[in-house]
Amino acid sequence: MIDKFVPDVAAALADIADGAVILLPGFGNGMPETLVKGLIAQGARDLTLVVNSGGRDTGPTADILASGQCRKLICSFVRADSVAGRLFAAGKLELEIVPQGTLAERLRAAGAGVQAFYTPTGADTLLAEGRETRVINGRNCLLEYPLPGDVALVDAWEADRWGNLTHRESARNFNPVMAMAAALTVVQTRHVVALGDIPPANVHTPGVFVHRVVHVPA
Amino acid sequence: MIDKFVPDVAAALADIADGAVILLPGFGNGMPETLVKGLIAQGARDLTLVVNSGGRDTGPTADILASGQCRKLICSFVRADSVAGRLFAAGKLELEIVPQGTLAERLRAAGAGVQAFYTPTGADTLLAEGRETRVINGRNCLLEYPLPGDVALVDAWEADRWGNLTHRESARNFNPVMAMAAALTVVQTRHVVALGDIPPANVHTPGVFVHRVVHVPA
Amino acid sequence: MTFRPLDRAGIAARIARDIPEGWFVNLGIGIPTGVSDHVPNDREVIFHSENGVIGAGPAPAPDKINPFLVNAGTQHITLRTGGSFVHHADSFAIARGGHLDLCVLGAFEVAENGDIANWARSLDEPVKQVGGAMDLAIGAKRLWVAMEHITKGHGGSRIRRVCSYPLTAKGVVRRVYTDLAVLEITPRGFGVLDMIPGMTREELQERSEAELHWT
Amino acid sequence: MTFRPLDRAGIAARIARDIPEGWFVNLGIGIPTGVSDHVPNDREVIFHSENGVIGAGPAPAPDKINPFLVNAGTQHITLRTGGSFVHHADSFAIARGGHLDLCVLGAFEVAENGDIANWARSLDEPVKQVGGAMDLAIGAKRLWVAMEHITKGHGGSRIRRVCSYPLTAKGVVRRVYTDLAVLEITPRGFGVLDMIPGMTREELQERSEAELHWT
Repeated sequence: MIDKFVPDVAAALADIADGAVILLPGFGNGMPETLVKGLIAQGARDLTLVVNSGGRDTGPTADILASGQCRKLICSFVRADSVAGRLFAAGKLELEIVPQGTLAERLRAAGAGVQAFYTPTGADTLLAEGRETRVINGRNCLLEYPLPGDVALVDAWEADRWGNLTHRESARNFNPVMAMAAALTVVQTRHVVALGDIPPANVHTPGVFVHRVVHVPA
Repeated sequence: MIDKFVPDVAAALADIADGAVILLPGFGNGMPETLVKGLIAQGARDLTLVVNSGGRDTGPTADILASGQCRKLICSFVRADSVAGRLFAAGKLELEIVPQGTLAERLRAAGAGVQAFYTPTGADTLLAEGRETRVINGRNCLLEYPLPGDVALVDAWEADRWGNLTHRESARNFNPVMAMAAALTVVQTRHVVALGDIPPANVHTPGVFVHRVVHVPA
Repeated sequence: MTFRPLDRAGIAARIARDIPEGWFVNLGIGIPTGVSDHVPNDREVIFHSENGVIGAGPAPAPDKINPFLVNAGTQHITLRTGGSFVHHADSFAIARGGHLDLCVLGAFEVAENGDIANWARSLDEPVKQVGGAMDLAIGAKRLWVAMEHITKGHGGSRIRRVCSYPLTAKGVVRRVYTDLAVLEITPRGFGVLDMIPGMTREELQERSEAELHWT
Repeated sequence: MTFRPLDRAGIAARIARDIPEGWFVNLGIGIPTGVSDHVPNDREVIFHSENGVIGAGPAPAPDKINPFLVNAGTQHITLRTGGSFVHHADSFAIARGGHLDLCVLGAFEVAENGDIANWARSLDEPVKQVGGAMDLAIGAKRLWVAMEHITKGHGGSRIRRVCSYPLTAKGVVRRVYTDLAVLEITPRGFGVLDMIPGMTREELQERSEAELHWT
């Protein structure tokens, strides 16, 4: 019987290696806070963190950055006055800024087997300096590569033992695309449901993209 | 008040022009049969038809091809012994064969603003002859371009006045991606529901991709 | 001066006047966020938020906050009846794929060729705040900009021959709504569609680094 | 001959033996379609069908047919509890993105370097039947092929040094299940994992155009 549930967060994250690329969803909500705490406790170092925003001074993103475990941050937005901004200014954090839509599309590309794609986003900006561009149908486009993760930490509202997930409202955000972009997708779910309880047409993230699930009640 | 419902199929299809690229979903089911009949009655000519399979001797795809309205067929599969196969053999139909996954991805690219992408699918085959390839991370890849439609004819199970849709089981198939890939998306729906009746988290094709809806009861 | 510049809410209200029923609209952070407050309830305009919300509604009453529902500014919002949710890649497919009738962004500067600069104030700014602006700028069917006509600090004009700040995108702006006027980008440069009451052509030109055109 | 070649169901059953619980598997049309019939019900294997079905189940009873639910061969199927539906682009994201543990395809020929030919019998075949084979061949974590060892017509071997038919994909096959043997692609070429009872190494080699290796 397939059962992707693991007993606790420590078991779910035990084998995350130093140097791993970590995909972290969340946009005002939908961030797997308990898994982030678990990753801090687990202690893997030299991580690359992929997350939409570098966060502020508190919260999961700030905490994992402040822990010193991250070598590099890939995101669309960093405040100068934040843990991320100060670490970068001090030369303690590499930074790669990616437009938010390109970030989402690069993650999807990683999950979908697209090996590279051309987008007009950013093509006429500083972000294109030194990079490959091409004019397609009169539009200047930037060549972008997939952004696969070693591990995605995912937040869900419901999960069944096959790893089928639902997400609440806008807490869906990056969760489904990061789930599909990682070699190992670990989920924290608020609710455990029986197989078949989620209607087949309304699964938001199919279990094919999910490897481990931990039940984290509210 | 937004209301995308139009009174009948003729009104929905009246302005389809000669030379249009028509996106036609369906894979054993989920094909908008009434809209296809309407397009035959409407009589636009010199069409390019994009559909997964060239069909057999009967059915909507065979009918629209047999009508002589189509100049070109873009699909993943054509039987020699079919209307499509015989028209092609007789030099009366241009044919572009696209692997099924590349077809779906080119449609999504058109809908998502991706201007081109690299895929390993087909790169080492006859389909790559004379085309641009590139080795990415050791894999030979083929450069593929978006496949936008002038018109998508879409099948739905439920629709509301904003054009939010649901699709039944595997009848979903190409419907959502073709809806997003066309400049004009016309839907036939089995059921009309009130705005809000489809749960917001379970809309299969959001109304942002839909322009006209016709109610076609079973 | 016999004219009174619009305040930020006034700019938002002026923009709202020009949005017809049925449009799908994305509102950037800053002045644009306020536009939805000025669209009357009986005019159905569907607001897209890039974190996957189609049909964003106004802020909830304090006792009705849903922690799972925020907009791109991470403010609590509601969902209009008929709204729906998608994931981030699908949401940006809407934005980048040309499905938004309109996007309204704030900006530091707009140039007469439609260039927009709204993400970084200098080339050597150490930390970057791109977010979704570059995606929205290139993807929407129409890009309108909402900003003050002149900067608060040194009083320079934001209406430029050429942008002096790093670009967000080239040649994409259609209209600019400022506290003084409504401008459109034409093949000749900035055309003036509207001015606030009491403002003269000369007064507006004085406050614009680029040349303005009247038809 | 003291051996009895497997029939098509026998090949399918032999493949089913090697599929462990928990794998996501796509079955091509032809012999592979039959594989699912031979996976015992208590072993959970999740079958993907490229038209958007995750968790395809067996054919329904004639009075239980759901016209909205077919597999990639457009045959009526059922959905297993826990199954779900996605659209075509998401479905091929699963296939092309490396999320299938296994794909089993039929083929005309397999070469010792893992090349597969399964879509066109000749370069000048006037009409093309590609379907999803090229996508599945490049995308799955493992590609196994199910086919008869020799062709029915002229009796030539389908186990080739080099494919003579147009390729579907290069260097992607991991294993070949025929009516005579189970072969794997190794750096040295075809390795023999298993033969049917009564078959000798010499007899299998005679029926294979490529050189076989035993470890």
